[in-house]
Amino acid sequence: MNIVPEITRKSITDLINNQERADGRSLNDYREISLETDVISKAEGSARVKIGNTQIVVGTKSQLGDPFPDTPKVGVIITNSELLPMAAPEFESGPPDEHSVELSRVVDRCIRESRMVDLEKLCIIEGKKVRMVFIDLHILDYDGNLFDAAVLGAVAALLTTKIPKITLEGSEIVIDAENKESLPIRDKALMCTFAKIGDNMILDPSIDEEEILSARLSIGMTESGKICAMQKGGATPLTKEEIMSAVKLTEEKTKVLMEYLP
Amino acid sequence: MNIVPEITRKSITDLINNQERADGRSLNDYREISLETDVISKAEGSARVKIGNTQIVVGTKSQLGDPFPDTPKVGVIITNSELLPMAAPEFESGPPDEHSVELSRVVDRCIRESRMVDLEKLCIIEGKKVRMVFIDLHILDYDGNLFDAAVLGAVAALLTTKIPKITLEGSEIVIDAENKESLPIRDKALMCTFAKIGDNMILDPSIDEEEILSARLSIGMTESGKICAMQKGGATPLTKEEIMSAVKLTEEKTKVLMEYLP
Amino acid sequence: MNIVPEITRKSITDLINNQERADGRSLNDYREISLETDVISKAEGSARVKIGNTQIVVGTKSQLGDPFPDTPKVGVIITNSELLPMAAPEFESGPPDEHSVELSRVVDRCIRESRMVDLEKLCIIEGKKVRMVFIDLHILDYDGNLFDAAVLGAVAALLTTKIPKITLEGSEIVIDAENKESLPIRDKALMCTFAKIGDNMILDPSIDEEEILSARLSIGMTESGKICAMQKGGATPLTKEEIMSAVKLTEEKTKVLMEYLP
Amino acid sequence: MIIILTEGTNLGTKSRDDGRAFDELRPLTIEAGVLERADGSAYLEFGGNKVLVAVYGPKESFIRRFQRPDRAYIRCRYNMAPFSVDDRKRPGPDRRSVEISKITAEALQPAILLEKYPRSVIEIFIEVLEAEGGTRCAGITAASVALADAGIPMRDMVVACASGKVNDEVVLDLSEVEDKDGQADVPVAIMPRSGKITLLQSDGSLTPEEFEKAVDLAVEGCQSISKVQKEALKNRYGE
Amino acid sequence: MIIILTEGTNLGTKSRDDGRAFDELRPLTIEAGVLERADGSAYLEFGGNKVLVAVYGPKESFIRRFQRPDRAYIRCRYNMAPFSVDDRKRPGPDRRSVEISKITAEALQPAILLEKYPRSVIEIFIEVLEAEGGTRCAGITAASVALADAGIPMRDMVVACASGKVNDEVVLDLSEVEDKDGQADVPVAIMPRSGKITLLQSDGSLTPEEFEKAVDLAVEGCQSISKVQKEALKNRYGE
Amino acid sequence: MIIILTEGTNLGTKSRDDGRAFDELRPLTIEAGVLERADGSAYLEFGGNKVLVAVYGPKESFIRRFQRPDRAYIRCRYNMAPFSVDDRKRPGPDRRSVEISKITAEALQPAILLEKYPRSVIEIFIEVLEAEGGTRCAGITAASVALADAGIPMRDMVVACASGKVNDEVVLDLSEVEDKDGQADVPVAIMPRSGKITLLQSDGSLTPEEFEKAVDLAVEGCQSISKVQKEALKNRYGE
Repeated sequence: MNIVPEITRKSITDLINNQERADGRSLNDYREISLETDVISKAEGSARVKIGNTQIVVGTKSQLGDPFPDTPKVGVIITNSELLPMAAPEFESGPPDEHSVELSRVVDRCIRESRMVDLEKLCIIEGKKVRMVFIDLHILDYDGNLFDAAVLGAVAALLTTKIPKITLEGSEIVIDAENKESLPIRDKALMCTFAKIGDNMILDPSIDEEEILSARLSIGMTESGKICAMQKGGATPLTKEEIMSAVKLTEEKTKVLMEYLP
Repeated sequence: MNIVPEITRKSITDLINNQERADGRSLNDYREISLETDVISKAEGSARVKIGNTQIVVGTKSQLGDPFPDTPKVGVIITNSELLPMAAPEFESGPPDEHSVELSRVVDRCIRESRMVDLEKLCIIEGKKVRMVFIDLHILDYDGNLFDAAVLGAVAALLTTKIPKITLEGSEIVIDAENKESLPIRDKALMCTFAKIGDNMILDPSIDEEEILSARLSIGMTESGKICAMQKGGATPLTKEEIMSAVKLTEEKTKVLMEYLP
Repeated sequence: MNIVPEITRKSITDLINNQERADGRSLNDYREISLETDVISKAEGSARVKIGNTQIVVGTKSQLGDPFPDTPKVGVIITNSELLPMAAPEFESGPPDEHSVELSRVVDRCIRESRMVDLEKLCIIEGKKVRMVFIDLHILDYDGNLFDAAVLGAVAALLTTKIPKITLEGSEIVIDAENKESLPIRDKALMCTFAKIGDNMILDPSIDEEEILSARLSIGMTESGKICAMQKGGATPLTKEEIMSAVKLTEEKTKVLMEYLP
Repeated sequence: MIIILTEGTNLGTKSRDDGRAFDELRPLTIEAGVLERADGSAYLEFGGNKVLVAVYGPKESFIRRFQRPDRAYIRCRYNMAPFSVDDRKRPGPDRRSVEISKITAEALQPAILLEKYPRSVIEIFIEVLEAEGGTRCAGITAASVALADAGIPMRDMVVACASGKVNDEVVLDLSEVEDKDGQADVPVAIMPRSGKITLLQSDGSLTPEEFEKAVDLAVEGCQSISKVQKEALKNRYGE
Repeated sequence: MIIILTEGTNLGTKSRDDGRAFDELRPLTIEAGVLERADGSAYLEFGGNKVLVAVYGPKESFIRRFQRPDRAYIRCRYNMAPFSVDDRKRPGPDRRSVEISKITAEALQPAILLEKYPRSVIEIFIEVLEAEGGTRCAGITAASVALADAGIPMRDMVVACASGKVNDEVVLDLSEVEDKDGQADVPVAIMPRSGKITLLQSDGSLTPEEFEKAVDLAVEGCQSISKVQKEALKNRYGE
Repeated sequence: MIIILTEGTNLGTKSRDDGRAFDELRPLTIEAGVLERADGSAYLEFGGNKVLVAVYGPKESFIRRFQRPDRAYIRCRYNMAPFSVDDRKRPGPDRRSVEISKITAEALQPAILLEKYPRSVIEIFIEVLEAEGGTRCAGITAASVALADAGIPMRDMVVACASGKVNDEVVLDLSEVEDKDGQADVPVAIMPRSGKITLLQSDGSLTPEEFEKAVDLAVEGCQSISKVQKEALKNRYGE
């Protein structure tokens, strides 16, 4: 963990208390966003997303697998993230740490609970064979706000994923790699993350802001305005009012983010 | 490991050399023992055992599995113990260390070699499917003498275990979770542990006594008086006479312990 | 890692620059080599090889397994090496480190790429069942040049391996452990390792020489004179001339090594 | 050991799986000081949940990486016993328990006067002996009592409770069945004096209005549970 | 970003799978300075390969075991993204990546003035985002540019390229298909000024004559690629 | 290298699987000083068992957790080669080898003058190259010779041997077949001068009388093996 000098902490906080930010943004602005899809030919779906200098490549791959015993009729989505040691001096090689686990579980919940992908259509033979879709988040450059970038990249990758057609001929499963089809997509969801610094909540914290934030709130919302995921982080409490005004802003900002999707 | 102050070591040893113990027990007394069964509804069998302040919860669960290739006709019992970091300041999280491995292997041998559970009756289809019974020892509070408490708890949990009836209909295995049956129990076995301190062997060492013991001897004995398991520990040798008099005492003391069983 | 005193480094280097070596060998000599086979009765093939004081026991075992999806018609050879903590004060217990991984992968490539074992004959049922042959390298004493000793031992073990006859009766696989047969061997391959010290390349570096070498070059060559494996190591570059003269010497020296094979 | 049931208002609400009113908690008991070796401990039963918590510390930290010059840090481990769930759980941490350990530490941290113990660590071990929906909240509630039992100075207790949406209705304290078949689950932790929120998650589909209602309901539930925490400490230490 | 294609001579040579001449490289682009947090970085596309490299350091080493009193050491990690290959690769190191990490560090080491930074570490992280044959060479070539971008003082660049034997012919720069169906693969790295060889492997069956031809061809390939490295640095820093 | 066979009394005893008398040991050879790098070593063959032991130390310990201010500690690793048993064993420690490593260290410890080397470690590496029943005892017996070969000061040797119950009879030194089909197995280690017991396990079903007989028989076996240990050291170092 970086220990931020007191003077940096103070100057960032003072700016925000004055409704300003070091990079000139207003409290409720995203940094510049860019999104490309189909960047990895060997993936079935892929996206490269940048929010400011934060950069993530997301790839999807499907394969056949067994359904979970308690959900025999639905396919499986598995989200995995790696905070690569390349992405920041403080990241280490090794098995996923708690930050990486939290990231992949929150992204996973945002996608799963939004019911974005119709998992029932990914079932091949009830109780026996389903499609498993892996979403791999490869974090290349960490400059703050991984949650929103990860969800944006994952959703873009899912929207552009082409999986082989699969048909049943008697008890044989025929995988037709020549004929690809899109995933069965329903409602889309995206995520907005806020940081509490000083007396204010700010949108899309940069790395410097993340390092001094007292609380973090990430809200996943569907295109139709439903809250599908939420996660508070950080060591300071929030009031209900702070939370509800973040929800309100998310309604507005996810609409803006949606425009980047393919 | 705790380093025990020399003065503590000396005072405990002097007492024992005078046939006394710090908590007023005689050399061959157990501390207060309590045993409750059916304490965990989701387990198939369970027990909470206390010897002094040492506290263990034991749960059993059965599932279907493959027999070992060299014993195709018998079911499998797997004993696992976790010295939870909660139980003592010196325990650490992580994979089982040598103490935890020794504990679960000694408990396992005591139960297996006593032939307490008729493993042949746990075979469903010879060479293909057998019942596997997991005994999980959850060590909550470590105040000395885990071996005797663990065996007592494990045996109590096994005695109260109810597993689903399984029948074969043709080649189909029918698991009837509504109708439960007891495990096929034969001879029961329990364990007595002795510590050598000063010139004496004492029964049921407390944590303070364990930390200064020079040798440890654990003896498993069946209701019918057969030795089914034995394990010496500690860095000092024992004479054959010391061992045989511990065996003699075990014959008497396992009878007392048996009375706690359900 | 050992830090070699500057004075040792200098004396070894000076000797070699004078075309001499500490143990009296010429630059292109092997130390004394000994090779016994059939040293482990429970292995299907085995060898104990010594080059100088470096000592390795190699054992082979076969079992049935699944072929790799992309090579359904051929058996599998798996080479594993353990730099046992017994073998040198600097070796540690634990999962294989990069030196151990490099060793087993280079030995594996030398054997696989020489096409020494006719893997197609190890296929039992195409795409379903093949023989898997494990080569386990147990490094007991590490006195330099593990590569050449490991390949020599592994090849000797393979040459003396007796596997059970397997026949297909209908869809049944019949393993006849009474009737053993040799592995289907074609061209044999061995390996020569050179170290660059001072201005010279020397053959078969001892432990002292390995610790000060600036580059290492291992060359695997078949009986018919084909290069089947090569691996440069060390932190100093080599010229093409140095490499080609090592290749030339390997042609000569593998012929000498071949004579030790059973 | 104390047992209380929060009485539900039950004013014509749709009946729930286990017959509770929409704002009714499951039976809850908490006991403080149940372990010998730990510096503090608590045992909680909440519906079918059985949770044991031990606290060690504050004590010197030997792990440089985590040490702070100006305060203690919290090391928290949430763990489920293999026999605590329907199908035996393999021992050891999984991704779910790693996440819950992290957010539990964050939920408790604001209440603890960490600045009193520079370079130290406070260890919190949460063992779920039996799980029946709502174990993360049960763990936080019990941990707070165990911290108090350990004599660790705190600004306030922390108390947690979930609400959610089941059969299109916002209800308090989801059981295991409701959690599995329900439409949303909203775990919340608060510091009861200020009412401020130290843990918040939401999982499922909720309109902003439903979400607000869920948070309000959970906060009410926390306030009820808070009384049981105090009762447990009173039973142990007297008034 | 620059794109060059090395023109093959194509003098009546047997055509290859993808129509290249025997001594023709696949299209290659390198861009330096593509990451914000890393001290140096480079992105390379080579045929279907996409490789990203980050460099950190020289910085103080806290791992005693690796620290050297008279120089820096290199810590190198070669890693493949799960989606970089046809069948999803499980995350984390395997034996292949452990070996490649080791020989990559050894291939780069002779070019770096490690003696300038006693007790330090230089970290090199190679991520293969997409693999199509020749990723270890692509990683070394890109790492060298990333090291220069990080301002680490070097004697020379290091540049790598494989040759091999396909359809009984010695050819340059094997594609994935050629690598799989071919008879031999010879990855080579050189320091282009001296022409000295810092990485050499050979995998397959080659006569000594074929091997010598393969090395010569690979060295030529390296010299061509070296120009693209320089171009990439020029594009970033000017002449 | 020496070979001895303890002659069994064979007074009308029931014949065993391999024709031995009830109190007859399998053929045993021990050789000291068989490795170059280790400070001490021994190689033992006992029936079909082949066991190699290396000893390093006493040397400075860098692991704080194990260091003792007033004596050395023992680090012991018992390991089976993958090819040592009928079905290939996966490399690396399993629960069985962890337990045997622990009790082997405890069996050897009373004989070693650890107090001569504060803050140090003595490392004992036991490799089972081939297993045929009784490897833990074989390992202890060989380790004791290796410790002496390393020049580590000892109060006495330690020597180990198992007895057991097969076909309702108490017999000495169970072979692999007898161990598997037998009714009980009792591994014992002693310090031969005092006859005191440093390792004792019992696995199977024995009356106290049978157990006592088994211990007596094992102690006798140990005394015989002790002569082979001394012979091995004499062969290496002379009288």
